[in-house]
Amino acid sequence: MFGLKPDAALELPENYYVLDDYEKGIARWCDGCGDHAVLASVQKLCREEQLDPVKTVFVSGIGCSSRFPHYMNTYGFHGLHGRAFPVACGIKHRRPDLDVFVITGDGDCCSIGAGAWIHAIRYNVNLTVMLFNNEIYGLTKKQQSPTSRIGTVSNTTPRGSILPPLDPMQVTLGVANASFVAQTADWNPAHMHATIKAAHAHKGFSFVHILQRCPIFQPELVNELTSNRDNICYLKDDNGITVSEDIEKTFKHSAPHDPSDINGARQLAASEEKIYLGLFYQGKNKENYDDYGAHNLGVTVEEKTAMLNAEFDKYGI
Amino acid sequence: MFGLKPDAALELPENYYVLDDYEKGIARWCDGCGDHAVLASVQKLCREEQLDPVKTVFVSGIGCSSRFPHYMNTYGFHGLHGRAFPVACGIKHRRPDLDVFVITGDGDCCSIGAGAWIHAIRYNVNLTVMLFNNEIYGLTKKQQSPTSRIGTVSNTTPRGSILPPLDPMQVTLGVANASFVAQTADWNPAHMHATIKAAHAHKGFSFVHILQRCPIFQPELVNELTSNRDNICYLKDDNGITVSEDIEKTFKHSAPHDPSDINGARQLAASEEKIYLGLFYQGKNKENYDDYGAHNLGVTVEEKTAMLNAEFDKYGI
Amino acid sequence: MSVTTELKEKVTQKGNKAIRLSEHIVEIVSDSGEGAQKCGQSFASISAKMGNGVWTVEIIPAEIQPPARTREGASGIRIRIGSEKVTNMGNEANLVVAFNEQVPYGRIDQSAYTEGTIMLIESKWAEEASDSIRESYAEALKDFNERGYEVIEVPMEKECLKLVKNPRKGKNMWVLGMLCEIYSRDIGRAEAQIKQIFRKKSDTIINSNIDLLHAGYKWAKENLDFEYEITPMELDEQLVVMNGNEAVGMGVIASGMEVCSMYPITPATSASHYLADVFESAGGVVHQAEDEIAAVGFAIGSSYSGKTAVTITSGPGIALKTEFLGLAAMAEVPLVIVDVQRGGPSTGLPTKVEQSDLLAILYGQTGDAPKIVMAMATIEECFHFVILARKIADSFRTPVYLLTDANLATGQQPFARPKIQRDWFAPPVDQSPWKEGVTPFNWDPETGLSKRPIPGQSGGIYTLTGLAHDTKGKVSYNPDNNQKTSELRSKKLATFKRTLKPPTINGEESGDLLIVSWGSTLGSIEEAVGLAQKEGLKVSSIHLRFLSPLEPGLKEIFSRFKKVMTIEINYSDKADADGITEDNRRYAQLAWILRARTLVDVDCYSNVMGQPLSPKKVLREIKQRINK
Amino acid sequence: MSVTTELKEKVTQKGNKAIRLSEHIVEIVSDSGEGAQKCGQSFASISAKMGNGVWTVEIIPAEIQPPARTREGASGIRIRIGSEKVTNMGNEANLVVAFNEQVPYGRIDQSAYTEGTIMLIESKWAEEASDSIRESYAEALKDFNERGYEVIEVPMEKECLKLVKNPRKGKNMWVLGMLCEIYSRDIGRAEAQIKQIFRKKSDTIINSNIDLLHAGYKWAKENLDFEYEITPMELDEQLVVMNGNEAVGMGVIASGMEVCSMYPITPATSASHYLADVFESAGGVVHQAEDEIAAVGFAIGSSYSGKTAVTITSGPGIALKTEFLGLAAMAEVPLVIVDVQRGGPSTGLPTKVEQSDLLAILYGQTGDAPKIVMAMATIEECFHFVILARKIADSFRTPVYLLTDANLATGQQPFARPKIQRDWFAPPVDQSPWKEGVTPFNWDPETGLSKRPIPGQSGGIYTLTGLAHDTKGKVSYNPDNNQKTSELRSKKLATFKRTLKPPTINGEESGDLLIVSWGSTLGSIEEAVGLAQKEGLKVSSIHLRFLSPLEPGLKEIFSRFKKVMTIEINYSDKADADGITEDNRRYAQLAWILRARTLVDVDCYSNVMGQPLSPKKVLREIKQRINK
Ligand SMILES: Cc1ncc(C[n+]2csc(CCOP(=O)(O)OP(=O)(O)O)c2C)c(N)n1
Ligand SMILES: Cc1ncc(C[n+]2csc(CCOP(=O)(O)OP(=O)(O)O)c2C)c(N)n1
Ligand code: SF4
Ligand code: SF4
Ligand SMILES: [Mg+2]
Ligand SMILES: [Mg+2]
Repeated sequence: MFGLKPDAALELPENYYVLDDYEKGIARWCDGCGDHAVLASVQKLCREEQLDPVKTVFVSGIGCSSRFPHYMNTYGFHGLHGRAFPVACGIKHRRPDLDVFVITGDGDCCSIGAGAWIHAIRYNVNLTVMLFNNEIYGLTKKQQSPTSRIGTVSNTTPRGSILPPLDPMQVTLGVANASFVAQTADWNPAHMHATIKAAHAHKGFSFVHILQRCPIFQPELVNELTSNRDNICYLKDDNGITVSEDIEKTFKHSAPHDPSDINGARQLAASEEKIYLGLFYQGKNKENYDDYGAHNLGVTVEEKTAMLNAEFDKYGI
Repeated sequence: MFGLKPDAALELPENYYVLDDYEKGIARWCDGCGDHAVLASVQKLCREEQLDPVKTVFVSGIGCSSRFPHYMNTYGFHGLHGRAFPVACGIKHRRPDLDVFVITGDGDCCSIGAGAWIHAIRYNVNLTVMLFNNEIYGLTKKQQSPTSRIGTVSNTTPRGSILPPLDPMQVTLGVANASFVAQTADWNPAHMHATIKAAHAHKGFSFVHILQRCPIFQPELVNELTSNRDNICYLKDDNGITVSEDIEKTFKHSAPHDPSDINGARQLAASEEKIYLGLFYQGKNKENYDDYGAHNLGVTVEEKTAMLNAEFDKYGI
Repeated sequence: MSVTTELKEKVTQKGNKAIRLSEHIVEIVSDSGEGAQKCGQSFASISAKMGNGVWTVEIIPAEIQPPARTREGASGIRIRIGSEKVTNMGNEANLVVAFNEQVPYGRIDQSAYTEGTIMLIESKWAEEASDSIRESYAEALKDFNERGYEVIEVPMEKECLKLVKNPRKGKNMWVLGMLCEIYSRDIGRAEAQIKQIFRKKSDTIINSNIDLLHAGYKWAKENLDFEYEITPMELDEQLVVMNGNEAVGMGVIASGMEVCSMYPITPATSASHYLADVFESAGGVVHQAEDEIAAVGFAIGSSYSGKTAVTITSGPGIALKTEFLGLAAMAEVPLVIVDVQRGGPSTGLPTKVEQSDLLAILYGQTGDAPKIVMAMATIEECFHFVILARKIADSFRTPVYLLTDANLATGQQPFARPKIQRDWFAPPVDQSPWKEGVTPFNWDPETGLSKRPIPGQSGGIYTLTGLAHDTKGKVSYNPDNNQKTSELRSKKLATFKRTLKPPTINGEESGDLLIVSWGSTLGSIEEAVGLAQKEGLKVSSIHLRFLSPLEPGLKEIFSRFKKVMTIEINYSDKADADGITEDNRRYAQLAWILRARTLVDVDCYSNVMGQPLSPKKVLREIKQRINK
Repeated sequence: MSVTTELKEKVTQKGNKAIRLSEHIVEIVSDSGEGAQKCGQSFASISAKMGNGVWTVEIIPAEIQPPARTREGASGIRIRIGSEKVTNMGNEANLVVAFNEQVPYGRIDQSAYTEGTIMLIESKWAEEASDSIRESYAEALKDFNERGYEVIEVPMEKECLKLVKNPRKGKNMWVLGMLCEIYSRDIGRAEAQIKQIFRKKSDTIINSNIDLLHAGYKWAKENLDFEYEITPMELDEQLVVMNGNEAVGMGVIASGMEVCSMYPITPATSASHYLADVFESAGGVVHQAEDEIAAVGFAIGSSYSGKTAVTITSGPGIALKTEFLGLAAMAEVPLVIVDVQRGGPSTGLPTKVEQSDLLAILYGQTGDAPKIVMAMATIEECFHFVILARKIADSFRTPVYLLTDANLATGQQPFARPKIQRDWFAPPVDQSPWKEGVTPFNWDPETGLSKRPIPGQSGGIYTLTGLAHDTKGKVSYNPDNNQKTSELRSKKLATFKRTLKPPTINGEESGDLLIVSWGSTLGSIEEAVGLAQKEGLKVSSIHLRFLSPLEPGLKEIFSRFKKVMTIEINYSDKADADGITEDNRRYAQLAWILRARTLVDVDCYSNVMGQPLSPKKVLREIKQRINK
C-alpha cells in the first residue's frame, strides 16, 4: 500500500483507485481454487468502476468462499452461516450511498440460507450477489451440498449422494420479483468478469451463479467441467453478457436468448443437456425494497419532535 | 363416538370407518373460514380411503390453519411455526407404514418456513401437503404475508404492502425433484376434494396449494375470488384432476394441460391472467428420500452386536 | 330489572349525590369479537383524562375463534380506576359487565370476583329459543347469587336493537354509555373518544356509535339506582395514557432509531403495528422480515451501517435469534432487543403473562456473550427505557435487551407526558474521517469501550467477523488474544455497573423480610408491601431494573434483612413440595442469579398461572414468610 | 546431521539398550495438508496396540488453507505415550518433529516446548533457493538452540525423494518409520496400520507407503544415536483405541438409535462422518439436513414416531436448535443432543476447545424447559454416555444433552473394549394397543413420569403440541393446569436426581481445597491433584458428570473444605483483575451454578485460550489458591 502505486506511471487522475487499493492480505484459499479468480475479477471491477473503497461493503456468510470480505480492502461483514442476505439488506436499506456485494457458497445460500435467499430475491434490494457453487462443503471438508450431483461421494455420503441437485438458477427464476439472473464459470475469467460487471450495473438483486472449482474436494468434477467443452453453451444476445469475439470463439457452442424472456430463461435453466453461461433473465423496473427503505431518510430532530408531540397530544389527557 | 355410528345402518364391513371416526372436537375457526371446508374434505378422504386413524398423522406448524391436527381423530403433531416439514420428514423417514399429512399456512410455509419447504420438495418424501393460502397472517391478526397482493392493507402495512407476492406454485416448480404440484380453492369442494385425493394417491411430496378464504382479515379478497368467475380456469386433462361434468360446467373457463409438461406448468403458474385450478405437474419415479430412510429397517440386535464387535476389532489393540 | 334489596341499601338513590369511592375495579367480559376491549379501553381513557389513576389488563383468549359462550372463550378487559395513581390490576373486581353467563366463569376460575361484586349481565339469554341456553343462564344466575354477587340483568341487545340492526356490534358502545353514567363520566369526553377510535371510519358509523353511547347512558340513568364518583387526582402535570407496546413504539421514535425489524408474534406485534402506523412520518421504517432470524440479521446490518436498530419479539422469536445475538455480542454491534415476554416454554401460553425469559436472555448464547439487560416495571418505563437502551447500545457498543411482558404490553396507564429532549435522538450517521492510527477495535484497557467505524468513514475500513479477532478486527486464533478480547468484552459490564446506583428500598432499610422483584409486578408488590407495612410487618422491597449487570450493593442490602425472597411470574418448585429439598429445588429465575451473586439464601414465590399477580396474593406470601 | 554433544551425553549409544522411559510426549507439526495427523494417529495406535497408555491432541488451524510456513498455520498432533494409563495431553513435549522451522512457533506461543525438548527438523530449508527462507531457517535454528532445544536436522524430503516423486505426500509415513525406530515400535504393527488406513487405496499406494516407512526406520537406525522404550502396561483386558467422536458414533449404534440427524459443523462433523460410513450396516441412517433447525426437527419427528433420535452439533448449531429444544422439553419428546463444544461466542474459535456452552444448554430456552444434561470426561464415556442418554431420554420422556468438546472429539485414548449388552439397544417401536383409560400424558404425580403413545398404537391417539396442554394432550389455557404441568415436568429432575449418588472424591474427604470440574479436563486435573497431594497439599477433587440435575450432596462435600473452586475452560473474570469485585465478577459457568445451588463461595480458575489445560497449569492454580 505504500510507495509508488503500480500503475501510477500512467497518467491518471489524482484520486484514481488502482488494483492495490482494493487488495488486502493474501487470500487463504487452496491453489487452483476458483475463489482466487473471482477475487481478481471483483477487484478489477472495483477499479474499472472506480468504486470508493470506503463506500463499498462485502457481506458474506460462512464457508471458504465467505472469507472473501477479508481479502477486499473495503468495508466487510463476515457474519453467520447462511445469513448474509438479511444483513446485506439491512445495510443497504437505509444507506443508498453504499455499494453492497454479497458473497455466498452453495451450502451457505442454498442449504441453510435457502429461506433468506428466496426472500432476498423478492425484496430485490440493490445488491450484487455472487453464489460460489463448488457443489460441495469446502470449509467443513467435504460434505454433500444441495447442489451436489447424484452420486457425489462425500464424507456424509460415502456411498454417493442420492438426491438430484437443486439448481440455483431454476429456484431463483421461480421467485417473484427476480430481476437479474446470470450464470458464469470461474475458469472463464472474461465471461465471468463481463457477468459480474453487468450484475453490478443492474439496479436490484443481481444474482450471479458462479460455477466454482474446488480442486481439493471435487477434483473429478473440476476436471470434467473445465475440460469438456461440449457441455457448455454461450448465451448470445446484445442485451445479455457480451464478450469479445476472441472469447466468444473459445466456446464450442452458443445459443441466442433474449434475457427479457423469463419462460425461455426457465427452460434454459431446466435443460439437462447444456450448461448455459450468460444472462438468463433481466427484468427492469421491478419493485426495489431499498427504495422504500430510503424513501423517508433525513427527517430532522425537529420534525421528529413535532411528530412525537402530536402523538402525545393524541394520547394526552 | 359412542352409540350407533351414523352410517351404521348401511350394510358395511365390521371395521369400516365412518366420518365420525375421523372427527375430534369442534373446529375453532371463524364462521366462513375456508379451513372448515378443507377439514371436511380431508375427513371425507380418510373415510373414502379407509385410512386407519392410528396409522395416520397430521403434522402442522403454527397458524389458524395449523390447528387442523387438533380436529382430526388421528395422531397429530402441532409443532413450531414454519417447521412442519422437517418434523413430517422425520416421522415418515423410518415409518413407511404411517400415512403422513402436512398442514401449513402461507406464513408458515412461504415466510418463516421457506427454507424447510424448498428442501422438503427436494427430499420428495411421501407426504400429502396442503398449503392453506389466505394471503394473510390469520392467527396473529392481520399482517402481510409473502403471498399478499401488492397493496394489501394490514397491520404492518397500513398504507398497503409494496412487494409482489410470492407464488407458491412457481417456487415449488423451480425446485429439483418436485413431483406433484396442484392448485385448488376451498370454495370449490368438489375440485378441492378431487385434488386432495389425487395428491394422497401420489407417491412422493404431493403439494396442494389451496386458495383459502379468510373472511375476517381478507373480506374483499374473498369476495373477489369467490364472485369473479372470470379469473378462474379449470385445467382439464385425463391425467389431471378430474371432476364430474356438473362441476366442470360450473367453471366459466377451462384449458387443456398435460401434467407431465413442467415447462407448461411453469408458464401456467407465471400467468397473470388466470388462476388455474388443477394438476400443474406430476412427475413419476422421482427419487423418494423415505425410500432411502427405510431401506435398512429391521436390523436385529444380534446383527447390530456383530457389526459393533467387528468395529471394535478394527479399533482393537 | 331493578337492583336487589341488599344492593339498594348500599347505593345512594338516584338524585342523591353519587357515592364517592377512592377506587373501583371494573371488568367487561364477553365472547371474543364483541368489542369489550374497545369499550374498556375507551372507558379507561376517559377516566384517565378526567384525572383518575388507571390500570387496564386485557383478558385475551389464545384462540382466534374460541367457542362462544364458554369459559375458555372469555375475552375482555379489566379497568382499575382510582383517585390516586394506580399501579396494578388490584384484587377482585367490584363491578362486572358480562355479555353472557358463561364467560364470567373463565374469570371466576381465576378468583377475579368476590362476594358483593356487582354483575351487570346481558338478559337476552333468558328469552333464547334454545332450552339448554335458557337453563344454563338460569342456573348461572342462581349460582352467581349464591356466590354473593349482586346480579343485575340488563337488556343490552334489546336496547341496542332500537337503534341498530346488529346489536352484537354496537353493544360495546352502549355499555360504554352505561358505564359513563354509573361512574359519572363526562359524556362529552366519551363522544370525543368515539370520534378518535373510529377516526378512520365513516361519519355514519361514528354517529351510530355516539347514539348508542347516549342510549346506554340514558338507560342507566333511568334504570339503575346507583351512581359512583371517583375523585380525580390533583394534576400538576400533563399526562398521557397508552399501553406498554405503544409506549415502546414511541420510545423507539424518541430514541432516534429509524429501523424496527420484526416478525409478527404475540404479544409483541402490536408495538410494530403502532410503529407501522406512524413511524414513517418520523423518518422511520418497519421491516417485517421473513422470520425472526432474518429480522435480527437485518437489524444488525442496519446497526452496522450506522443506523442502530431495534428488533421486537417474544419467547419463540428470542429462541430463533439466539445465534445472531451471539454475533452481536462478539462483534460488538449496538442493537436494541425488546422481548415482550409471554408464557413458555415453547409455544406455551402465547397471550398470557410470564417473566420466564430472564435466564434465556442472560445465558442463551453459547460461549461467553456479555450483554446489558434491563426490565421495565411500568408503562412509563416502556417509553423511557428504549431511549436509554439505544444510548447504552451505542456508547457501549453492545446489544441491549429490554424485558417487558404481556401485562405491560396490553395494559394502559397514565404517566407524565414526556418532555422530549434533543439528546434522546441518535445523532446522524457519522461520516467524518476515522481518526488515524485508531484501530476498529481500539479497546480502552480500563473500560473495554471502543468506538466503531461506520461504512463510509474513510480510514475506518474493517471487516466485521464473529470469529475471534484482534484490535484490527482481523481474525486471530492466538490464545492470548482470545483471552484478552474476552476480558475486554466482559469488562464493559463492570464499567457499566459503575454507572449504576444500588436500588432504592421501598420501606425500612432493614427488617424481617425483603422482597426483590423485577418487571411488571412492581405495582402489585409495592401495594402489598405497603399494606403489610401498615399492618406493622417489617417488610421492605426493592425492584430491579438492571439484570445484567445486576444493580450494585445487593449483598449488603440483603444482609440487613432476616429473609430475602423474590416474587416473580415464572416457574419454581415450591420449597415444601413433596420430594423437593434445598439440594434439588428449582428456583425462580431472578432468585437463582441472586443466590449465585450474593450467596444469600434467597427464597422465592412464583407461579406460572399466566396472570398478573394481585396484591392480595403477594400479601399472603409476605405473611407466610414472615410467620415462618 | 548428528546429535549435538549435550544430547549425546543423555542418550544411549546405538547398540546399547534403549533408554527406558515411563512416558514421553511427541509432537509432529507441519503445514496443513502434510499428513502430520495421519502419521501421529498411526503412531498412537501402534503404541496403544503395544500396550502403552496413549492420549492424542490434534493441532488444527482454523483456516482451510492457512499460509504455508507460518505460525498460525501450525497443523499437527501431539501424542503422549506412557507405561500407565494416560489421561491428558501433559505439559511440554519431549520430542518434536517439525516439517519447517516456522510452525513450531505456533506451538512455542502456547508454551508447548521447553529446554531439552528434542526437535527433529526438516533440513531442506537450508538449501532453499529463496534467500529469505534460508535466512529464516538459520535464524530459527539459532533461536531454538538458544531456547535450549536439542535440534537435529533431518533430511526428510531428500530421503523420500529416493523412493517417490512427491516427497511432500509421503513424508509423513517416512517420519512414522523414524518414530517407530526411535521408540522401538514393532514395525510389523506399523505395516498393518498402514494397510488399515489406506484400505480404500490401491496396492501401489499401500506398498509405496510401506517402503517409506521402512526407509524412515532405516534412516533413524543408521543416523540417530538414541533410542527409547516405553514399558507397556500389563493388560488384563482387551482395549480399543479411538477418538471421542468415533466413540460417540459407536455409542449411537450401541444405544439402538437408528437416526442421526445433523448438519455439518466443526468439531462435531466427524462423528457423523464415522456414522455415515458404518451406520447403515447396523440398520441406521445419517440425515444431513438443510440446517440445524431442520436437523433437530427431523430428529424430533423421528422420536415422535417411536425412533428416538440423536442430533450432533456444536455451539452455533445449538443456538439454532433452541426453539425446537424448548418444544422437546414442553412436549416431552425423548431426544439425545450431543454438543461437541468449541470456542465461542458466535463463530469464535471453531477448531479450538472450550467448555462454554454449559449455561446456554441449561438455560437457553425461553420459559421453563427442564432437561437432563451430562458431560463426558473421557473417550470411554463418549461411548457409554450415549447409551445411557438414550435410555434416560426414553424412560424420562425428555431431551438429554451430552456435552463433549473439541479436545475429546479429536483426542485418541485406549479404553476397555466394551462388552456389548443386549439391553443397551432400544426395543423395537411399540405397536401394541395403548392401555385403555391411560391418557397420553398420564403423569405420575409422584415422579412426573409418563409413558408416551407411538403413532400406530391403537387407543393412543393424541396431538402433540408445544402449547400448554392437559393430561389428554389437549391445549389448555387453564392457569392451574399450567402450574400443575410445569410442576410435573420439573419433578422429573428431582426424580432423576434420586437415582444419582454424590460424586466420589479424588483424595481426602476433607482438606484445604476442593477442585470441582467437568468434561474433558478430568485427566489433567487429576494428574495435577495427584502431584499436589504427593507434595503434601491438602487438595482433593470431584468431577461432575451430571450438570442437570446436579449430582447430589455437593453442599455437604463443599463444607468439608476450606476453599472450593472450579477449574474450567471457559470465561471468567480474574478475581484480582482491575475493577473486578465480588459484586461484579463474572464467574466460570459451573462455578456460577454451584454458587447458586450451594451458596458456598465457589471460586474458579478458567481461561479461553482454546487449549486443553496442562497438568502444570492446574498445579500452579492449586498452589496459588492454597497459599492464598
Ligand atoms: C450455524 C452453522 N452451522 C454450520 C456451520 C459450519 N459450516 C461452516 S461453512 C459450512 C458449509 C460451507 O459450504 P459452502 O457454503 O458451500 O461454502 P464453501 O466452503 O464450499 O465455499 C458449514 C456447514 C457454521 N459455521 N454455522
Ligand atoms: C417463531 C414464531 N414466530 C412467530 C410466531 C407467531 N405466529 C403464529 S402463526 C403466525 C402466522 C400465521 O399465518 P399463516 O401461516 O399464514 O397461517 P394462518 O393463520 O393464516 O392460517 C405467526 C407469525 C410463532 N408462533 N412462532
Ligand atoms: S477447499 Fe475447495 S473451495 Fe475451499 S479453498 Fe480449497 S479449493 Fe477452494
Ligand atoms: S382469522 Fe381468517 S384464517 Fe383464521 S380462523 Fe378466522 S377466517 Fe379462518
Ligand atoms: Mg460450497
Ligand atoms: Mg395465512
